[in-house]
Amino acid sequence: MSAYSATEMLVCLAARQMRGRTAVFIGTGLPMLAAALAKRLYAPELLPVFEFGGIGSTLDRLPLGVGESRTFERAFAALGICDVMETAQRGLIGDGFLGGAQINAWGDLNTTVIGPHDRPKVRLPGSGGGNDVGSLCWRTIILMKHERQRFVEKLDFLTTPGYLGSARGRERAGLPRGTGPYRVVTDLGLFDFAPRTKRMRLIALNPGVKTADVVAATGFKLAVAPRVENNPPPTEPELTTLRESVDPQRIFLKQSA
Amino acid sequence: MSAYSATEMLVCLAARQMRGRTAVFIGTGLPMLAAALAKRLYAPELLPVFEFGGIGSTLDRLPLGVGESRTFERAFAALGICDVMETAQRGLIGDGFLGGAQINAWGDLNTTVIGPHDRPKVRLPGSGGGNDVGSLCWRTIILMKHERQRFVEKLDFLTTPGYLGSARGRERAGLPRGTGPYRVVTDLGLFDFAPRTKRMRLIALNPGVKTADVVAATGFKLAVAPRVENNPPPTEPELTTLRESVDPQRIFLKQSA
Amino acid sequence: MLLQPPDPEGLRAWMRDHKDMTLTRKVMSESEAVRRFVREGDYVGFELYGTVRCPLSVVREIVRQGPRRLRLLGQGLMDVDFLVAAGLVEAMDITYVGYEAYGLSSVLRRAAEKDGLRLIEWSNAALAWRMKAAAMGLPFLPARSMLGTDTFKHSGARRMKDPYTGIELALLPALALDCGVIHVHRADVFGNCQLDGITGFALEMARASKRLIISAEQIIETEEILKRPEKTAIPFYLVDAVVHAPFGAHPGETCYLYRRDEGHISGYLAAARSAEGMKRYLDEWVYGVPDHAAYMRRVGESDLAKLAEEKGS
Amino acid sequence: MLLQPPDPEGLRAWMRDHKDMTLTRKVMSESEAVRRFVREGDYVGFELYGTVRCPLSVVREIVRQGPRRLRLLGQGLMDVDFLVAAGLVEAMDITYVGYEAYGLSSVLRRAAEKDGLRLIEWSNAALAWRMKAAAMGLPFLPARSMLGTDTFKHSGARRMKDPYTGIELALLPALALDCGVIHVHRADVFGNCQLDGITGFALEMARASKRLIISAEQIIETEEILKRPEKTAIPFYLVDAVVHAPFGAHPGETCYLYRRDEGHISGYLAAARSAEGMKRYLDEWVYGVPDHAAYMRRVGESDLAKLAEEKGS
Repeated sequence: MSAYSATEMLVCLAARQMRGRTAVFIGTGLPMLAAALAKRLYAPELLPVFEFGGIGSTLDRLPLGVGESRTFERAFAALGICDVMETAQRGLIGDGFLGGAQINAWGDLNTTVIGPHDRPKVRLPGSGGGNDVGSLCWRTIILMKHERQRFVEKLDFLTTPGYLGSARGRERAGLPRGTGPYRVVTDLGLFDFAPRTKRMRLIALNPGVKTADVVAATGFKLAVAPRVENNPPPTEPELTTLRESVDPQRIFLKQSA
Repeated sequence: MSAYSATEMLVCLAARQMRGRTAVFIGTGLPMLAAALAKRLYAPELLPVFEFGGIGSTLDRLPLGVGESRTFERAFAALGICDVMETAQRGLIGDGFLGGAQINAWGDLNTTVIGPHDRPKVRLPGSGGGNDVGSLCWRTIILMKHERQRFVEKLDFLTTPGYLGSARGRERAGLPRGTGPYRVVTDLGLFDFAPRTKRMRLIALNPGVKTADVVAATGFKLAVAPRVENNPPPTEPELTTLRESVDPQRIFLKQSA
Repeated sequence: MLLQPPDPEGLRAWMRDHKDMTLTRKVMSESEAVRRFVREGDYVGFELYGTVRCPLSVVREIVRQGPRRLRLLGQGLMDVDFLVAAGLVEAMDITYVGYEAYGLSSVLRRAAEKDGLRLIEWSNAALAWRMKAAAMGLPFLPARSMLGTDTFKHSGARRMKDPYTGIELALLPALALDCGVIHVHRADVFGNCQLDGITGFALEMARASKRLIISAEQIIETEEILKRPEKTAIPFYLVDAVVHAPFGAHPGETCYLYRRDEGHISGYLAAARSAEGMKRYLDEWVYGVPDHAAYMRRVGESDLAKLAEEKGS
Repeated sequence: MLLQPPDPEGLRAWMRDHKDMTLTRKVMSESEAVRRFVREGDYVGFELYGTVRCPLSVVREIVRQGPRRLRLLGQGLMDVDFLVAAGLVEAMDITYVGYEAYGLSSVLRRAAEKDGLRLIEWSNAALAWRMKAAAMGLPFLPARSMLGTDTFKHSGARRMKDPYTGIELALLPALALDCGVIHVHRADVFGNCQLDGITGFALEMARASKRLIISAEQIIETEEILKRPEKTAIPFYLVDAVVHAPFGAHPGETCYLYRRDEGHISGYLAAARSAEGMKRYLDEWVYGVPDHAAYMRRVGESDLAKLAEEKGS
């Protein structure tokens, strides 16, 4: 087994969560890698959807942005943002990828500010399509670097809805029925949301990681599934595909998770 | 001066009401003739707009329907119905043409039923784009055959808004500000709407027609302007253009007004 | 009062459970398409309308198979006439059923005046916006049309005051069709569609249809789609069936391909004036031909060729 | 709280009084276009965004002319950075300002963290739908996004319960821009525009802009427009100015024509890390060139040719 980075582990683990026969809403960065890897190895029929209108790109070449020409390279359709977002609102987009600077126990995300909104310590980019993906896709897969200051009890700003702080939070807010975060994928492990509470729950550990490590790196009280699985490390085919085919210039791979 | 038909008089009179520097929403039938005639003689810069998406057809050849290829022949754009209707709703369409089986003193129109709605004596086509044109264009020009059973005190069905039965009817209903019927053009004369009451008012007579004739052919109490003009008969250029260039096959011209 | 009440949550679940997001060959005969995707009691609609790029070959097949109690989007001419005259229509959201330059629909008149066909009234924009609302995944769209009229009273629209400006608005309930049928210039076997000329309400109907039958003048290679993805008006995942139907809009026109058949239309209108004439027309041109290929043979190859030749005239 | 409150009646009157429905030549220099159509205090926006088909040559001219107190549609990268760094922006409806794969915007960070730039938060769909609402002539559009979040609380959106289904909705106020700027592949002298590839939010912004500047890679004959009217994405009557701007999106890409200039972008991002670096960049690439022609010369003909050559790579 080759040595691999935390980012590579994260991307491989994310790729393994993807279903083939669905449309997936892809944001910038690691989700692109995960989708491209999944499309090559696990889910060839995956339909990549980019928010500014690209439908069904081959992902043969990695786009650097969600509106670039590579997002509709050899694609079935080049539409616009309203059509794509309305397609999601109408229920046609199965999976969406999300990430953020902070996450809470309900999978709510912050990509807006660290510190107060009117005079932030760090101004982040803002929602972008994040809030829409988190509101409208059937299920979301959240990619995060696992650190205590990112897995927080209370978000500085709730940009994008997870389960909105309670089991019935989405319902109360009026978000589409039956939607919400499905998995959180981190460099430490894999998480789902407990059916009754909708709180994040450890279900599998990455190689070499212990439950106590995860708990220590989490700023809220983390639930642990009755049985915690072990995620296999990146396989040779995964690493080779990722490094040689998906991101040969290491544009995303060289970034930290 | 050649002999001319009532329909020809009507079309020429309608064409003379059109402004050049505006978009005009054109329905099927005589409005197409009037618009084509106006574009050739009086308003070359008129922009013909058809409800299913044709923008800026030359009207060199007469369309038989509002969605036909001739509605976007050598046109600037071929869009869809939503774009056209939203363009009108946004305030870009100056003039619209309307017609109907019945009209009342406020220029409200019926194109739905004669008799009760649930068991009509005559079932007419329905609103089509009529209600939208009457609601959304800045001003409408109404073409009617002038008969007592068509100019009625009470419509069997109010399909399309004129001034909605009172001076403030449109405002109360919430229709866009500053809109409403501008002229009624008939085989007997030309009518406007009195500024204060918004009731129909005779402003000009067609050749050979007397005010008493118009009053007799009108089923509601018709106002008469302080000074009633005389509409000149169709001119030679009008008739020649109409017969030889606009509708050489007499598809519309052979119909009654 | 609504023939098809809005249900965005139900539509979301339908889309999730029934729309195939992967590439599947969907080319089939009109007979198979109608058998599989048009059912008794359905709410159906056609695009564009009667004499213009209208999927009349599929309409004729629906008449032959005869699913009953249909509810209909009432924007049309022969398309509506055929189904109404065949006794398949229970009620209709009507905006315009008539022959434009050629006057009223005799079939509609008989159905409304004698048989009491149930008709709900809308403006043309309202019906298009209702489909657009469904296409957007919304329960309604606001509009500034329809207000203050009997058209509004006989529709199922509501009113509201805009909270931002105080403007009065009509609220048009979203309309999702059980089955929509759209005629296009070109489609690939998966259902990626290209359209030329005006789009009418094709984009909205395609997105507002639970089941969608595409009738295409030409089946093209997917490679052609991939070369010009901006030309795809209807992406494959919206489509359930692709029917190859050259001259599928006859006796109407398909822009840039063939003009309308004035002789046939005049003959039809004369026949439709009486119930007996209408029956004879349907017997000859619909029931009397097994499929669209036979229909085209009955029209005659040379006559069709002439319509294609005269497309620009 | 809204930076640009909805006003459908005001927009209607504006459209009636200012939009020219007749054919008028509108080709002009970027300098004339900006002088005539971008004013102090305006609400402005650009399409698509920063590195993708973005009218950056017009943005640079705005920076040079320097109209103050602009309010901005906050979907962007360099487009937003340039104006903010030049001190021209008073407040912004923000959805996303950042460099995607390349991280945060240093300019935005300084403006928000040090200078207290006023930011109103929206989702990406919400901003597009707000323009769509204005384009439709409506005061708002309902949506099922934004609900339950701080994004909603820090926006100017409201809520309502759908009267048909009881579903809770966000009401997004219509957003009409004082001036929109859109980069397209081709336009004729009257402003009829053709676009290739994805349409982003070009159709919505074109229709939601009181004044509209088009920046076009190529000026084509009107005859080309008339041949394919279905290719017209933006009809002439929406347009106030047409600026001929080959490589107008540099250092970003315009699909099918040229790829983004990675070297230039990296250099820019490094410079932008400090206020001083940013000032130097603007001095060199914006203030230091009189117009787009001079900008292109500074980039270098052979470098631009290379970007065009490598468009597919």
